[in-house]
Amino acid sequence: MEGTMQGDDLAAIAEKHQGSRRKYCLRTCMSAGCMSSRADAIKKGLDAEVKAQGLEGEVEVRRVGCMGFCGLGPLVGLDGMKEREILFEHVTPEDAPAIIRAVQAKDHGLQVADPDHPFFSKQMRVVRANGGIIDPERIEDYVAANGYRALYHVLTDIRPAEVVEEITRSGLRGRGGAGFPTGLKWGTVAKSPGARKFVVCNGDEGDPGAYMDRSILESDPHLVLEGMAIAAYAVGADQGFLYVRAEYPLAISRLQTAIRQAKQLGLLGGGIFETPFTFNVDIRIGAGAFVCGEETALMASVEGRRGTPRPRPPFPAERGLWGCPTLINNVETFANIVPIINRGAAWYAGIGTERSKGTKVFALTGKVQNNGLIEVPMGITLRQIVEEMGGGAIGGAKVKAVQTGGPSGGCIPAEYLDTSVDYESLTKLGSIMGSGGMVVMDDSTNMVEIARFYMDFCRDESCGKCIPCRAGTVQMFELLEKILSRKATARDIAMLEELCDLVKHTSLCGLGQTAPNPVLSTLRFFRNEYTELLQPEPAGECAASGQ
Amino acid sequence: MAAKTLKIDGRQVSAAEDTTVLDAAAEAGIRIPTLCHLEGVYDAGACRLCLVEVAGTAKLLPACTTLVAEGMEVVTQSDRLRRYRRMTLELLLAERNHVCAVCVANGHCELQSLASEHGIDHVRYDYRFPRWGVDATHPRFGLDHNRCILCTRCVRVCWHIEGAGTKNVAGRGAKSFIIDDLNQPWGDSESCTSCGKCVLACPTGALFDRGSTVGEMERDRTKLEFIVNAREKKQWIVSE
Amino acid sequence: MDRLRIATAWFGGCAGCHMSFLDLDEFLIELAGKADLVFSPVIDVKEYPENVDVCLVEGAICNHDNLELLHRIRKRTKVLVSFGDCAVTGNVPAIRNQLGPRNVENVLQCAYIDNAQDNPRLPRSEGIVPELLERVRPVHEIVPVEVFLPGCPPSAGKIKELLERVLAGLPPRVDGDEPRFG
Amino acid sequence: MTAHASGDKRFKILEAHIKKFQARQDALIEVLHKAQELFGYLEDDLLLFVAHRLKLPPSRVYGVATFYHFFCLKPQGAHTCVVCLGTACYVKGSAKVLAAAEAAAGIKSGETTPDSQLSLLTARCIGACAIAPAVVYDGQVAAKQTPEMVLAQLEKWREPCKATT
Repeated sequence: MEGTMQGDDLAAIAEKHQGSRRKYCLRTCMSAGCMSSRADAIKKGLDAEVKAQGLEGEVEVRRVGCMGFCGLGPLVGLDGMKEREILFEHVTPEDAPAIIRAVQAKDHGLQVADPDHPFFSKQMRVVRANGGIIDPERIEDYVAANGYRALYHVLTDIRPAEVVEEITRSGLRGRGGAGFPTGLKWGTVAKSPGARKFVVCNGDEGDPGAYMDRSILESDPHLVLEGMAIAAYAVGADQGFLYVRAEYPLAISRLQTAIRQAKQLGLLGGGIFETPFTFNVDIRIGAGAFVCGEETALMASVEGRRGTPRPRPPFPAERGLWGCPTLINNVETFANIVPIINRGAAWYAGIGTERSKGTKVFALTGKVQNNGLIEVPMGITLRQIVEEMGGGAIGGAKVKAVQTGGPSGGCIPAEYLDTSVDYESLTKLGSIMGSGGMVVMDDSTNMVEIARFYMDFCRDESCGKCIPCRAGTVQMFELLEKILSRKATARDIAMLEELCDLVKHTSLCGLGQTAPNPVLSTLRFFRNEYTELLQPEPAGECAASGQ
Repeated sequence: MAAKTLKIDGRQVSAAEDTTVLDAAAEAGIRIPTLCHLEGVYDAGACRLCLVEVAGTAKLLPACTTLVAEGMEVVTQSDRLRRYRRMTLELLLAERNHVCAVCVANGHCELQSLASEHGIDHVRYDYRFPRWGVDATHPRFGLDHNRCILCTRCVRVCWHIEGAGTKNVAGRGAKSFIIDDLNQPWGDSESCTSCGKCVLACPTGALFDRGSTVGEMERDRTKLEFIVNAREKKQWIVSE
Repeated sequence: MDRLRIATAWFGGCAGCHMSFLDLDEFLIELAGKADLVFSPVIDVKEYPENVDVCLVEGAICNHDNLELLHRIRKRTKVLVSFGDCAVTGNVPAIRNQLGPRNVENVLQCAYIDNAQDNPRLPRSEGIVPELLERVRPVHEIVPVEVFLPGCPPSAGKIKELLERVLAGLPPRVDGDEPRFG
Repeated sequence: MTAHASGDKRFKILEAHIKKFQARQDALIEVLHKAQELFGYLEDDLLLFVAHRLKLPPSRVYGVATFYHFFCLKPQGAHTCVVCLGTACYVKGSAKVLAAAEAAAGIKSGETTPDSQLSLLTARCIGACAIAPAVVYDGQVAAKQTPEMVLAQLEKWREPCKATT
């Protein structure tokens, strides 16, 4: 049964929920990363220990989403202590008694993370504000954290055009990689005529080395749902689709829970907050195709077809799902909507750089000391991220390059670490912001091998529709193999560059158009690693080959 | 319907507003090379041979799916476009096993003719020599995957003209291939009506009438246009 | 002017390109007046000579003998012409490449065992029958090539056009028609 | 009417799932997910069943089933070992982990052992980058894997079946 909801009801839920809080709270990370290290057993152990000690009235053991510092996982946070929160790292189920001792302010002897570490202190948590704090499987937790207030405010106080205007003013740009201005996109969909309109959340986080969207969906699913609902109101849509990769089963199950709970409370469905606004969301599960991150391919997949892209224009904003105007935004983009509505466009536009506003979540991984998810204001330098927050390369090695943007991005060499992290600066270096993967490579990394790794990926993930991408990536991969096996000559490098040019400029969709980037960027910054592997040209009396 | 005036290769052209650049150019006698385009079925924009330069647009646009616009300036021939087209054709020639000398379509093959037109006298890329089979189970037609360029013309005519939906693309990337029904022998297909439109649509020797030998596979493409005009416009136009 | 030194070589191919060469008819007489044919399957010369001006190479490179001779030709020839589809694309001889890795093993198995009508046996005569290469290759994948003359076979007219240009001391190439495979 | 001539109850469950989507053709991928969950893999008969129920041409169903890597048309082994080859895992040595698994199992990734005990697979990125290299054993993600650890797991799977034979 679906309930009806008013603004006061939200407050009541929040109040009631606050009332049920205990003095101490043990937040147990139950995101995919920590779950792999038996986080569920840890929670069970804590529950049992609390019970055994008769502390149910004082201690709440809460399942929470990702706390970010995944490299130190499993993590358990302890709130309610006199001083500040304690964050236990590398927790095992056997640590439960020791953790309870810590609650009792006794000696616990466990490893504790330093909350003043730059990994935490340099973060600015806007999108991930609730991550690691609330229970993602309880809507009351989200409501108590001011959830669904923005939707209420929008539905009852603001006209759709004003919502679009607010998002435009905030300067938010698409977090999926390309950085298209979100407000402009919303405006186009809002203005496109159509009997029906759709909102699609792109959760097909396919870049290898990236898991920001997974983390957001697992840690704060309602934030994304609320953002989608606000978008739907702004553009005039009544149906949303959340496209999530099958590789993220936990995210899928939490979203299912979230949708069910939101429907029960009347926060999704018909007549939300007793307004005429109706919005339903269906989950569509991807099935393992990187190309489905491209919006036209994603639409084909939502429609149950082979996920092949089609030429744009027409853009989805004009003709999308089933020919109707369709708004497609990435998970993180939708997750930014609620904070913008709650705190205002001006506040948001005050964060970041001139043209890149707000924060960005990155998955800092690879050969870096501190692995994990970070949310930082745009304009921070790569050096601050990699060296200060990340603690530099593992084991005293030197950082050689930072890869951003996955298979569509490039490798930025260490000498450019002072580059500001914003859309334009990264593009200038032949990389892209991308969805937020940031893989650190140390001096033991062979950059030609990295180029081959990405080309192998693109070759495998090419949908096969257009010739340059389908056949070009195969030939580029073969050339890279030839170079790595020391059989190539300078002419092969020339052929490789020529193919990069072709595939970049003639492929049908973004996958092909960006597939050469890892090769181009490694050729640009690490060319010597290629040339070292070359053979002399084969001798011929008449060396000039006819072309 | 409003007419749009545009320039194609420096020539003033006017065309109805929902005309594609490809059609507008053809109307003006300017030929843009194509492979996946086929009169009568919707365009896929997949072969990328008809890419043209449009002033004010950084990206190259496929002429087959780009609509004319007022004041548009289109360039269909440039050194860059010619180079790209040549490379694209070379990639196709290297992708599967195109042995023109022993092909039923020798002399009537669009890939062969385009390669010739673009001055391709050798292929610089590594020939892939993949192993693909031949389906000769249908009593009247054959499908040689070695000669297939995945233009999907056969799939589109099967779905959109005949309506049978027998053919489709399976797999993905370089491993994509044309199937009948559940990837079963064509001869066992329950949905195939044996209408032969796919054979008429094929630009190469991949689909052929059984019994044809080298160079014998000529196709009368006007038949497809005839059927489409008859079905959609109720006009029975017999070409002279 | 010195007489031109012309050669032709025959690798993995059907000799059809050489037939087309012989189709030059009376131009052959004109050619004989201005050039020497210093190496060719149609004359009895065992060793590829030095200082060859033009060599028409027919056929794909299929075995170690082909490979060795091709390298010698390249060293001793100014203008190497990849002559006909087999030389240019691999054509029919290269169809065996589809048999994949362990190609030689597979192709011999296929030809001499699986499809043998009687007495299935692998041929073995070391030092007499040259070893097959793992992969049949077009000429330009192995050595640089100056002129490509595709066709199966290239027409006598095209061969004539090329040789006329060479005889006239012009840069070797074929203008005339567009090149065509098949 | 029974869902399927075989009388296999799983078809009935699948049919109920199809009804949940009102047999909408755009639900094809969801239906295939369910079918694979129920049957383990998608054999021709099953694909045909789906095609008929959604009133789609079989070529469409087959085209979709083979486009997405998640769907498998061949039976999988009793155990599955998925080595993540995402970038973070790759730079931390997942290729070595995979090589060790391949050598130990005597199969290549994407294959199943002849005794149908083990399927070895790779993933493009499972989003467990901070605990790279990650391997998924029968659906459970394992962190920071080494060749030794993957070998130990494969050995563990092998033991009970040794015991029964």
